[in-house]
Amino acid sequence: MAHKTEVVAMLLAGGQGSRLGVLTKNIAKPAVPYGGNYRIIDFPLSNCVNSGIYTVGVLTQYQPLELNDYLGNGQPWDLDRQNGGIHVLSPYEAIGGAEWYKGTANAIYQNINFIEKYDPEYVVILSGDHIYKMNYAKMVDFHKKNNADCTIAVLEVPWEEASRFGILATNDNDEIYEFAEKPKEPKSNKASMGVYVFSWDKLKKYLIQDENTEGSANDFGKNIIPQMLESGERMFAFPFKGYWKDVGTIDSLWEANLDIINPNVDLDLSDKSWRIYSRTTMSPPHYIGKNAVVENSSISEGCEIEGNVDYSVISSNVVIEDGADVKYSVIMPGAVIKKGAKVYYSIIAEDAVIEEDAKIGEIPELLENPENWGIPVIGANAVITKGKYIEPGVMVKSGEEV
Amino acid sequence: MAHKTEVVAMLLAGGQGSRLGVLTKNIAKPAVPYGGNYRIIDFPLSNCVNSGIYTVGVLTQYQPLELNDYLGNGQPWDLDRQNGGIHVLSPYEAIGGAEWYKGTANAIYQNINFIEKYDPEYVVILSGDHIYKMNYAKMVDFHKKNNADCTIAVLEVPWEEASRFGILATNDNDEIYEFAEKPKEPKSNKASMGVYVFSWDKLKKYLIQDENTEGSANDFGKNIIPQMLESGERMFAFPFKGYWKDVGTIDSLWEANLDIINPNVDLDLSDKSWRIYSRTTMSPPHYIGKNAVVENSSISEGCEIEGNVDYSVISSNVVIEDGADVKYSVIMPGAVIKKGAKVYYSIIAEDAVIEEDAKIGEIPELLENPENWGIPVIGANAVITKGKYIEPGVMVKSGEEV
Amino acid sequence: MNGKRVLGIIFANIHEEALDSLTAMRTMGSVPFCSRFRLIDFPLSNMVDSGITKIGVVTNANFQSLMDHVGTGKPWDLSRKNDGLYLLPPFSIGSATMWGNRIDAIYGNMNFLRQSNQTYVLMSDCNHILSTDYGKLFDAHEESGADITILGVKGKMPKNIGSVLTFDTVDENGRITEMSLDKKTDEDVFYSCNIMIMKKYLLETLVTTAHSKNEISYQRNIIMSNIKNLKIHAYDATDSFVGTIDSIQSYYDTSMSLLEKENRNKLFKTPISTKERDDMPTIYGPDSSLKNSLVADGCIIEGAVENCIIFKGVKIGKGAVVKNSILMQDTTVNENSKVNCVIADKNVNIKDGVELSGTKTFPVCLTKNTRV
Amino acid sequence: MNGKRVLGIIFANIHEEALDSLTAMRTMGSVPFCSRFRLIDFPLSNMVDSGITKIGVVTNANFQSLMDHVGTGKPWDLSRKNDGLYLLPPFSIGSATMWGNRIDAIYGNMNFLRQSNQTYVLMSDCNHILSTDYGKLFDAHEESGADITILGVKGKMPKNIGSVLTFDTVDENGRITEMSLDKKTDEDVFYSCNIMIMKKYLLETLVTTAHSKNEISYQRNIIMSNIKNLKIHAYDATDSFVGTIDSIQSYYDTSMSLLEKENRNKLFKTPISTKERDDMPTIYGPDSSLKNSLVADGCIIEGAVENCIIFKGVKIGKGAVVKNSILMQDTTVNENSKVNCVIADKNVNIKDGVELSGTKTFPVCLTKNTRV
Repeated sequence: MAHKTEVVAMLLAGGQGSRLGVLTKNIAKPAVPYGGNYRIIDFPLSNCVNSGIYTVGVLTQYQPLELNDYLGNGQPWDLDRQNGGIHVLSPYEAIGGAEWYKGTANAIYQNINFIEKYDPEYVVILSGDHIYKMNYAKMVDFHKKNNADCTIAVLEVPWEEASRFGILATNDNDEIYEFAEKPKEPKSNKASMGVYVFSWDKLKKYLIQDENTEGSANDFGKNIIPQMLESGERMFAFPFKGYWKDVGTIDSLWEANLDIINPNVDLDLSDKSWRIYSRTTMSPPHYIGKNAVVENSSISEGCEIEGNVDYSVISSNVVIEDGADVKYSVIMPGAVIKKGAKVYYSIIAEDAVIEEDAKIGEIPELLENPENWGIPVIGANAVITKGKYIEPGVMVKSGEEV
Repeated sequence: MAHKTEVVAMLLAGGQGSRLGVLTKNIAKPAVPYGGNYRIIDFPLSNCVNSGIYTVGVLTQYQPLELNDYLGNGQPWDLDRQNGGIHVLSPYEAIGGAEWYKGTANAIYQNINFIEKYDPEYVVILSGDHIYKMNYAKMVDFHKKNNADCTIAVLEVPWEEASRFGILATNDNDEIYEFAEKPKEPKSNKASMGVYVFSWDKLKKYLIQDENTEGSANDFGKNIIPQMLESGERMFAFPFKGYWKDVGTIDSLWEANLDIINPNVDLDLSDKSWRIYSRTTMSPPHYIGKNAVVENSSISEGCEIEGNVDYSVISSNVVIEDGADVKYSVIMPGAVIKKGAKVYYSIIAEDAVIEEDAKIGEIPELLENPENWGIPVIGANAVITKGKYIEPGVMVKSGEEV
Repeated sequence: MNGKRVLGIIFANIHEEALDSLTAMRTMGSVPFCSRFRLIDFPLSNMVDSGITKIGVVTNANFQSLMDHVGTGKPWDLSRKNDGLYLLPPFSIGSATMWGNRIDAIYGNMNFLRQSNQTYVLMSDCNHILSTDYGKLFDAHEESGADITILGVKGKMPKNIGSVLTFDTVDENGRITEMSLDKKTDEDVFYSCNIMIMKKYLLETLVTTAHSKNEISYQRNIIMSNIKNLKIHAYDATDSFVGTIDSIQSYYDTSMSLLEKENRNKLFKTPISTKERDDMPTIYGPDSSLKNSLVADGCIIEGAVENCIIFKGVKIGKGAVVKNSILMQDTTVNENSKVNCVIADKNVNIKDGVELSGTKTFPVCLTKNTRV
Repeated sequence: MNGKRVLGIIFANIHEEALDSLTAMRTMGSVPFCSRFRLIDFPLSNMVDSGITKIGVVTNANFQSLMDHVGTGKPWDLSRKNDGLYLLPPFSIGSATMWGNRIDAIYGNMNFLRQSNQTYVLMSDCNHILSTDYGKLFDAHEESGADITILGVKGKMPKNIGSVLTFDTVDENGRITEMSLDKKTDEDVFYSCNIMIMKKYLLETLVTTAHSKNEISYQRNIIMSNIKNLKIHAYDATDSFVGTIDSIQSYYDTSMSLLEKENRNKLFKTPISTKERDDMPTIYGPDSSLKNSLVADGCIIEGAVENCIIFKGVKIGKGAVVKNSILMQDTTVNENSKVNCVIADKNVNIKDGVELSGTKTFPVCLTKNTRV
């Protein structure tokens, strides 16, 4: 069952993602729909498989049902394996009581036994809230070549934004000599992407040490990385180029969605050599009706479009009726936009229903007070009644009828 | 993914099984090896699959790693499915905090959402500590025919033992009118086997009601069943005939193991129409050496037998060296019995090593004081050093060297 | 009746000759249909939905694309340790050669039948696209006590296929008392979709007998000649969507009929599973214009499309106008070309500015990989 | 070199004629071996262990038992969405007929080769039972810069097989500078196991050229004739267990050699996967006596057994004595019969009191389902 495996990936999917508000009321953040056909977790999972990493532990303790259900036996990602494959790891009770995951490092610590079964050389630590395509195998090669103990993927960010990130200062050969979390005066513009490769024996040592340190937050960024740096371990920064977006906020999630239809953005989802896998809904093709006007948009299978769609991402099985108008919006699977309804600069979550002539959001230029602008979010299964207006920035809870 | 499914099975695998002592130190009871090729959980799982029930939730919060690893993607039981299949359900954190499973009923209560995904008519509740072959489909048919709300499988036990069981009093048409847990004066000898069929809408109602009842133990036997009886629901006893054994104690586990080689016991594991599936170890055939004497025993693949084996169950990949003597014992996978060692009336757990000339247990007739008799248990990975004698009834902890 | 008691048999090759170039390098079962499916998806999904767990797919030559498509059977949850999906090509056992006819094919797979522990067998071809609840067919078969129950629909007699049975007289119990083969008529008839259920041992007996007598017509020698001896019942599935593919023309018409919402609702009432290929959503460019069309994932549409069935990965360039056409996987229509009433097979490339036009009663067919 | 970069090709039918009745109704690859395996398990497991993720199994006729055995590929973790196990029978595409020879077979599957995105191809037959770390072969191939690397072992020349290459001179770098085909000698030779690795494009080129010239001998026309043009290296696997099955006799001898612990330790150093059938453990009765034998699960042994290879589900009755024999799946030896030096295929039944005896150099063969 558990053959020796060179690389094991551990995906931290546990965060409640409270900044995503109503979208994560009932589902874990990595299970939030993205880009019409995907959920956020499809990206790190597909990256793993495309990188030849077939053993993935998904760490979660918050609302795992939908995530479990989505991941199922792993078949859509080719992770239904006899050896390795995908394993959802929730906290469990050991003799002497049980503990929830305290921090990111503690989550891995609690699953040391899982990792040890595969006797890996390297462990890749990933998080479940970024959209990017990355070959982890190249990063592992870089790690090996440098004979490193820890390698952190970094992205060059604009200097003026650097103080919002974890910033790594490196010397000429990419070796890290300083790590600063959100520094006021950043020494470099190399931001940590939260993607780590560790030599397992080293990581294990620091995890155990950290667990026994009174008062530690048991967090990779706050504890493990600084401690390893302090102890003089070989730590390198792996430079990444390409599209990378944190989707931890409503605004960034909305923006990242519209990026898939933005020809100026470097995110190619049609690349056959690096497919992004997802669980599909077995729907028929989408239908575009006789009076529909669809432009600059993405539409997924199972939709029935009779209205107008402009610069929007329409996920699978969405219905947009005659005369409805959708602009600059993200419509998640199964939502229904009825006749004459208007949806502008909004996120409509799964299976929400916008009744006839309701209006969600506004075009920014038409707002009287542009200060009040914001993306309205309609939670899953919510119903916006006929003619109702939901103002920009408002969140409607899942299942609510407004 | 989750198509409508008529019957969903929920397997209560959570018990720590403390009566099994060192055997369950590191593994959940259902994962304890049994009968050479199996683990306890193979029986309810194979029963499910052979009964046409392909959606099984396994509820566990205690040491799930080995169990998870054993179950894997469910392939050995033909439960690697796109729809349904096997799902290990550990407690999780919801908004407002997390809770461990309080009792058997609470464990199901916490997984109502899981069950509802399949929109079942009937839910079968099973436990993970019995060895038996049973067609649950026939029990569901019986339940349907009686238009029952709850059906409990019962076994007729000898009257003198009835007070050790949960006893059901029934009228002529098998309808239950009384349930008594370990009654001093049993009204019948029909003992509950801990196998229930519920109509899901009814069970759901009682689970919610019970959860809101202050002071309830949230247990099927103590709360749900009595409450349903009291409320006058239609409850029937489904008569079962055949081999059924609780393996919750060391003695009963030992006995149940030796039952597979006892020609007088009605437990046919070679029946091709009701196979018991298990995850195998991909071993070569077993080898019986030139000087070995093997009688009245079962031997699994991967073993190398050079010594004497009498009336014992030898699991896969066990080594029994020249001159070693094994009688009336259960040797679990991977154990090694070295030259000249003697193992009598014992359970030797996985990968334990009995060094040369050590002696475990004794033949009861040879004991000076038969009162002191008991099955000695050598825990997993324990090492019994050369020449050491382990007395009857002694337990050696996992990993210990004695 | 529980579907677990029924063995499914799908004939993947029957009537290929009717589809001409579409089946030149593939079986009937692997002909692409409705933007993202293949014909075999329909009988497979219907069978699995009704609880059937073991399905044999009988195929003759050219089964590579079929093998690629059904693969391990996972999309239909037929990748199983016990039962599941079995491809039954010729030459797989010593006695089996190419199948000459249906009796041959069944006889050649007699071992497969015998080794299956199901009581009943349900047989289907791939050229009737329908979505129906076989569970009801099983129940009807069991309740009526029929020996054989054949699913049929009422409508115009299919053309271009040999051996179509019509149920000319059906008594009040549903028993067929008169039938014809290849009736010449323009009136509505009650005709067989060649989907039938019977006990497995009955099929074994009938086929073994017919084979020993060197009989070659399943319809004539097994069904028609037993009309008196056996209770052969009709099951009316006219309320389901039924599309019979008996020619390029009917392939075209059946495809186009799915632009009607009512037809789609019937056909996709229960999900039809197929092999997925993980395309991104379809992207519509700034000047695209789509009307009354079905489109799968993975397309990039920058031109104008009307009344079309568009498969995965199709690209339509700026200024191109495509009407009344079926474009299969990965076909590209380059800028400013005009396409009307065309069926383009997989990976066709229509160059810049090319104009291609058939008519609705004579669609132009472009074979796989054509460069025009 | 990472195994993901290597495409595996297994020829399941090669040399079947050597095994007589054992391959009458099955491919060489599906011949049962060592109590619980089939010959194809060894190349499959070796390939998967070395990281190979895509394997094509080329087969001619009689592939039903092979198809049943390899099934969806799950036991080898080859049931995958991308890559995995591909059965390559004849008649699956328009141009493919029965394969006449190895060049034919490779040429007929050229599309499979072309559509695979691996850089290298590793080819193996099924008649060399060996357990070796192909990873080391890949590394040797990469480091030496060879065009082709062929795995060979040193030992007696195999008999009864056509087209055995010997490496007569190998230079200090491992390059073969002289080789012979079907050398007649009783001395130890360094002979090819027909397991070889090369770049995929090289195989495509060599086979396309040979096919266009109507050449039919892979060994002669592709390997030997290129000894000067290409750097063909030898990889010595003599330290692995190697059993060459070239006749019933060598099948018998190779099987029996696994009664030696040292040979088992070599062959099963890494786990060999096979299709499981979920038997119970083997039960030994009160008067059974077993000596120096290999036994799979699911047997019931009540008699005496010595120097035997016993497959799954074998039953040996009271008083029966079985020596020096190979009993395949579900064979029954009834009470008081005496069996010596016999190879019984699957499901043979030896009746009460029957005596059957061959010699170690002339084992008696009983075909599948024989009742004696």
